[in-house]
Amino acid sequence: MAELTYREAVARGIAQELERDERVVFLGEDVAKAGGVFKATVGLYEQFGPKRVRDTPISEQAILGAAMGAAMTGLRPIAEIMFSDFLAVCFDYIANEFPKSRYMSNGQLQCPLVVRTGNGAGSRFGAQHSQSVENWAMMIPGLKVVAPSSPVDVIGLLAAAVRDPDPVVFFEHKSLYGTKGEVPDGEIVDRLGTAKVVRAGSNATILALALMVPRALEAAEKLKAEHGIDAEVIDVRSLVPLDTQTILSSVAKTGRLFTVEENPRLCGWGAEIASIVADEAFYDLDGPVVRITTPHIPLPAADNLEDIVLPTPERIAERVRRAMA
Amino acid sequence: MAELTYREAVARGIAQELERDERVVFLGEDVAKAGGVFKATVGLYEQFGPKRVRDTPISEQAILGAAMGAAMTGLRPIAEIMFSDFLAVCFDYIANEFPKSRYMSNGQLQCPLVVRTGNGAGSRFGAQHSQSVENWAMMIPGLKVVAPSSPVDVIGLLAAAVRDPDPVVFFEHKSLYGTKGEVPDGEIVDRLGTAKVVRAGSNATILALALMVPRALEAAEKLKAEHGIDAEVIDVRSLVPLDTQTILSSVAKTGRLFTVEENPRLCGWGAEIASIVADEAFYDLDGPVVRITTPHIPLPAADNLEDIVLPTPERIAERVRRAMA
Amino acid sequence: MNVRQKPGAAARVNDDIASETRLDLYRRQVEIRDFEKRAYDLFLQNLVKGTSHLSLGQEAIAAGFAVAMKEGDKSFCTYRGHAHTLARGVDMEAVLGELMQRDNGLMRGKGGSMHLTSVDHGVMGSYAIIGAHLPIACGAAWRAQYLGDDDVSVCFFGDGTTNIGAFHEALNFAAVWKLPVVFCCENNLYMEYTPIGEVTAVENPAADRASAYGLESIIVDGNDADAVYRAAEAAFAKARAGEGPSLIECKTYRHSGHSRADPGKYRPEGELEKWLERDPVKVYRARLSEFGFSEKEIAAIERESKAKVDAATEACKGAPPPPDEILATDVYADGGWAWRN
Amino acid sequence: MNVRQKPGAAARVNDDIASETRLDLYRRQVEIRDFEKRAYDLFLQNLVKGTSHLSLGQEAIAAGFAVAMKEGDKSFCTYRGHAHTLARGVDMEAVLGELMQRDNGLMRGKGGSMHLTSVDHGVMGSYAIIGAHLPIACGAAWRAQYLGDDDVSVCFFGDGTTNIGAFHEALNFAAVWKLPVVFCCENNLYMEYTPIGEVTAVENPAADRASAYGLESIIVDGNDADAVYRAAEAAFAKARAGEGPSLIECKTYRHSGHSRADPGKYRPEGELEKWLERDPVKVYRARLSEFGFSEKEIAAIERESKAKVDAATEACKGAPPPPDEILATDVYADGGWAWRN
Ligand SMILES: Cc1ncc(C[n+]2csc(CCOP(=O)(O)OP(=O)(O)O)c2C)c(N)n1
Ligand SMILES: Cc1ncc(C[n+]2csc(CCOP(=O)(O)OP(=O)(O)O)c2C)c(N)n1
Ligand SMILES: [Mg+2]
Ligand SMILES: [Mg+2]
Repeated sequence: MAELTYREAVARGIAQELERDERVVFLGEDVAKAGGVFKATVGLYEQFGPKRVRDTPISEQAILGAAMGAAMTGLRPIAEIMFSDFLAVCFDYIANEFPKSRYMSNGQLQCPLVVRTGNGAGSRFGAQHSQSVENWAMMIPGLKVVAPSSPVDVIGLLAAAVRDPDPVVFFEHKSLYGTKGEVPDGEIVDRLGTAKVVRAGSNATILALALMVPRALEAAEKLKAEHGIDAEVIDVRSLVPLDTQTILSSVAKTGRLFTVEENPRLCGWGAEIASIVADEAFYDLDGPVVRITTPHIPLPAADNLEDIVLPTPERIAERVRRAMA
Repeated sequence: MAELTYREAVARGIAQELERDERVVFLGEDVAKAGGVFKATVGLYEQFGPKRVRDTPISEQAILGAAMGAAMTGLRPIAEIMFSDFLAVCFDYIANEFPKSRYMSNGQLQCPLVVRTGNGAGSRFGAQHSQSVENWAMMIPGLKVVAPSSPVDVIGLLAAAVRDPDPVVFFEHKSLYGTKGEVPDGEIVDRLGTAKVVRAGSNATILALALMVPRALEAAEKLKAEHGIDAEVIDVRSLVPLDTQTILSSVAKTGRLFTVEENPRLCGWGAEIASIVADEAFYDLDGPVVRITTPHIPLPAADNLEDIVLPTPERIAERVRRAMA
Repeated sequence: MNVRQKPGAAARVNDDIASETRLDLYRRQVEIRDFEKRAYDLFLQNLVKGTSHLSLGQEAIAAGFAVAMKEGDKSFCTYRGHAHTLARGVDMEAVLGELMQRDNGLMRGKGGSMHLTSVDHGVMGSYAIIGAHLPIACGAAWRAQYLGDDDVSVCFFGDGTTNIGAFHEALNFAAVWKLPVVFCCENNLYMEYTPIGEVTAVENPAADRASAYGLESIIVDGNDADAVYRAAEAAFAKARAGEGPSLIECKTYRHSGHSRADPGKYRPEGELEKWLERDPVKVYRARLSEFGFSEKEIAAIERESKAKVDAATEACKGAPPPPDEILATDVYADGGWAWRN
Repeated sequence: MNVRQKPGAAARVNDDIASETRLDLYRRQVEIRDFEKRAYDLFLQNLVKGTSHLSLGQEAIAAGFAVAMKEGDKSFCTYRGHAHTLARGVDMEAVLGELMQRDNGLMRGKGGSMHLTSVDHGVMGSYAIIGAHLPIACGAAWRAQYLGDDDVSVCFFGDGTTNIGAFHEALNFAAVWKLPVVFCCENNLYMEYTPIGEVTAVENPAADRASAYGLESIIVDGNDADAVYRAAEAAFAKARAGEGPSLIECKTYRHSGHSRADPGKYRPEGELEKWLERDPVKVYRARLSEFGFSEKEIAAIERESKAKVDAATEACKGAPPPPDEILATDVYADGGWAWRN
């Protein structure tokens, strides 16, 4: 057991996989000699050398295209796209190439790769470096989509993603890089498609992802302490495959659903899950499904403004309380 | 009054705006001399000349970037992205540049432009030329998003889009280009943000967009004739701004909501609207909100397979009937 | 160093090509030609569905490259990929079946004519979004370099493709990483319906940009299979020697429209006729005669080709459409499409 | 024709620059220098928030271009845009306020340091996604061409940016359309922490690619404001004459880290020191002396600059944060953010 930061967990997760399998290679901008702009890949270049850990030009299309070509011919690449906002400059690979090649070739082609990317707000970087864009990936058939909230999940889910035979987009939250957590020694491998009940409760179900998980937990404690509302908090972890069973069973138990999303409101993962629940668990619901999201606006840079737009524990608690009143 | 095809309506709509305002310019690949690959812009080059109707290289980023630069300095560009699937190669402009520049500059910059693009399936073109991707635009704060289903709406909504001071993504449906409709003479200008009740009904509300509108109407006729279910059909037309009033009033009346989407299932506009209704009209609903969509898979090329994946009038009617049983 | 072979000069510098190679080059060109003509006929009969992009007039490039390739080399094609797929030896019936969207199709109708793929033959897919496959070809070449394999990735694309961003990123990336990849630009003078010169800042869209990636400028007569073959051979040798990528611009012309029923009206009068005089199949037939191959040998190839196309046509006409149940298979590696539990 | 000015040679060819212009060039460099040093201090005090990308060492480029520009010309900058914004005459307090995310900021804190914009001064935005603004600058130039206006768009970017697709698309597009746009590549030898040579196929990332767009190869000593000014003037004259775009590569070096608290440890020993000897502010101060400007004149400029920076600092320290209610304004042109009725 050791206490690691989320940042250190990224490096450890990649190292674990590089060590395990010669076919695993890692590429991205400033990821090798410099150890990454978020310092999340420090030491990998030194440990595994320039053949397996490679710096690239500022060419996101080349990065993802090269990862795909290598993946379809036998390697297991991990590609870094520094900020998830930059998925927009290489979106053809995300939307049209990775996820369709297996299907279009009737199963001949494979695309076992992982795109790691720094997602989310909180650093006062403004509208082009702070977005939460999990839905950009979730809406594309053929991808898998993961977003861990703790160091141990980073390692376990990254390992699962690297070993998965399908393309996985792996969202790391920039504002979690500095957070810490206990991590067992030895190899850690988790399973994609599994949500985690991080707080059991009976009155309401709160779904959250990444940075919103600790906030939802804090909200749940407040709700309990101040209003006697006992909320179950579920860390969704994996948007595709989606663990609808865990979600639907929780709603069957609590009768109320709240989703807490950092991404802007329209067409987020919350909308998808709310729709599933509103259809399949209609008769379990004791009240409306409520989505708590960042408003549908670009993100402001200023710290005081940025702090207001993202769902806070206070806002989450208040919204749940009001709905349950 | 004249009968026009949807294709001819596109050309007439662009011509109307080019004629009205010198600041309107039109650019894209093969749009000028060749009249567009869908022949939707035939005659514009001849009528307005090479200064206003311009062919470009295969450089979608340059097309959208140039449109943006021209728009922010005073022109009113219409840019064509041939197939909406190709929005992925210029997605940075859609996701990060157009919609954020006004906000980030605190209102100093403007981006009054229209991106027209051929959307949707039905031509047996396979997974990279058949997608419905309205949600790629709808999920981005700062854009407006329109998808007409008839020739008269093409002209009126295109005019509204060109005159709108914000960036608009305008989805034309490839399988509608050949369809016909009555179009009044003279200038036609419609309003963004307005849905249209295309069939009044009292038992259920069916929302549809673009190619799904005629199919939903056909389903409604079947439902009435075969099962006595009187469905109201709403052509959503504009995803942003979204006419939630029309939708919520209809649901208040009918108590049931069905959305019919061509896009793949996850995080589509149906999910967004279903979530809004499941929250705000919870107590109006007499049963689950049901989404009828293309399954969450890449699109097959073969005609018989493509015909199965898109919602058909039969599938829509059957799904509604089953839910209402 | 520039390697430039003026049209017509090639026969002289290619005197030492082996006879089997010559017959092979001719056979592949003829088969592609016959196939493409048949595909066009079937399109007019509404039996080839969706879209279809023929390589009529560009056969020498597909043949020249394919003959120079060895097993294990990888081809990355575009929507205009029938020729390259056939040239690598993929079964004609399977290719035609895909165009006709039948169950016997190469991908059982799931991909369609723009996405022909036969991993067994090294045809690692055909890509329909302009430029996308150039970086992908880099990736396959990276794998070879990484594992110390000596296979080469070859990426075919058109003149119009040189103006998209992915072209630039791929060329720079390949050069910096010294990847064993060969980029082949088939300059058929048009980007769809627009003359390439109207939308490109340089005269030779690929060759004039080679220096931007530290590469030599190579222009080849794309209607001369020998010239193409030689250029490909040289580029492959360079790649296998660990000396990095090449960019080859083949000058050619498509005899038919861009796709489907495009009548090609945008062409100046006489242009097609001029190029038809340099029809690669005709040129190569004359070459064979010149090099002493008998009319009988040549005619046998042509006869066999026609028979193959006829047989494929019959087989495909009789083939059923794909069954409904393959609709949702192979979205994910587990064979299915489940995105939830 | 190549226009190459070796470091040091510039003084000789620029003998005829007017005295006011010289003082102007110096003043802008000094102001940028003082501003950037202050920004760094404030960053260390946690008063400049988020990120910040300084142009210490690159001031001659901003000054040289800005002095050559006329009112109405448009600047398109990157995240490393403080210098270019100030050089166009934008109020120092407003720029610093934006870095400090105060209500007096140029965009009231909504944009942040990477997106400085002042339409009134022709600063049409600063863009933080590499490459995006090159096509956008083409669009502004297209408007000028279309309306027959004679303003020029200038687009600044770094060496690393030459490897992204949008660079290629923009350059070709500008050349084909003959747009009045000037592309200025500030080659400071690094793409963030990676030496540009390790990721680029040519030695001069911009200049060696000019020919791929039919443009001349132009390399300028970016630490010599006179040389930059002259090169900019020539490019602007060309653009205004309707002769199309230019691509200018300025060789320079940033004295500080890439952003925020980057200590720049990846630099080989002695590299910074070598470049500090050719510090553009120092070089230009010596130039002024050489050309007979008095120590008093020079010192006055420096004194005024320091006073300006101090005043701006005080004003910003006292300024409030932006009020909550501007959070959701100006998403749409109606001033609000409503996406539904
Ligand atoms: C990104 C993208 N933009 C546009 C298209 C539409 N398109 C298909 S083929 C083509 C022309 C390509 O020209 P070229 O590269 O010369 O190849 P050719 O068709 O002549 O073989 C275009 C514009 C596309 N498929 N992808
Ligand atoms: C598309 C994209 N990729 C990566 C980045 C991250 N990034 C920011 S600055 C930078 C380096 C840019 O180098 P250069 O163009 O030389 O400009 P400089 O910072 O040296 O002025 C990178 C990679 C980005 N902002 N956008
Ligand atoms: Mg071509
Ligand atoms: Mg740099």
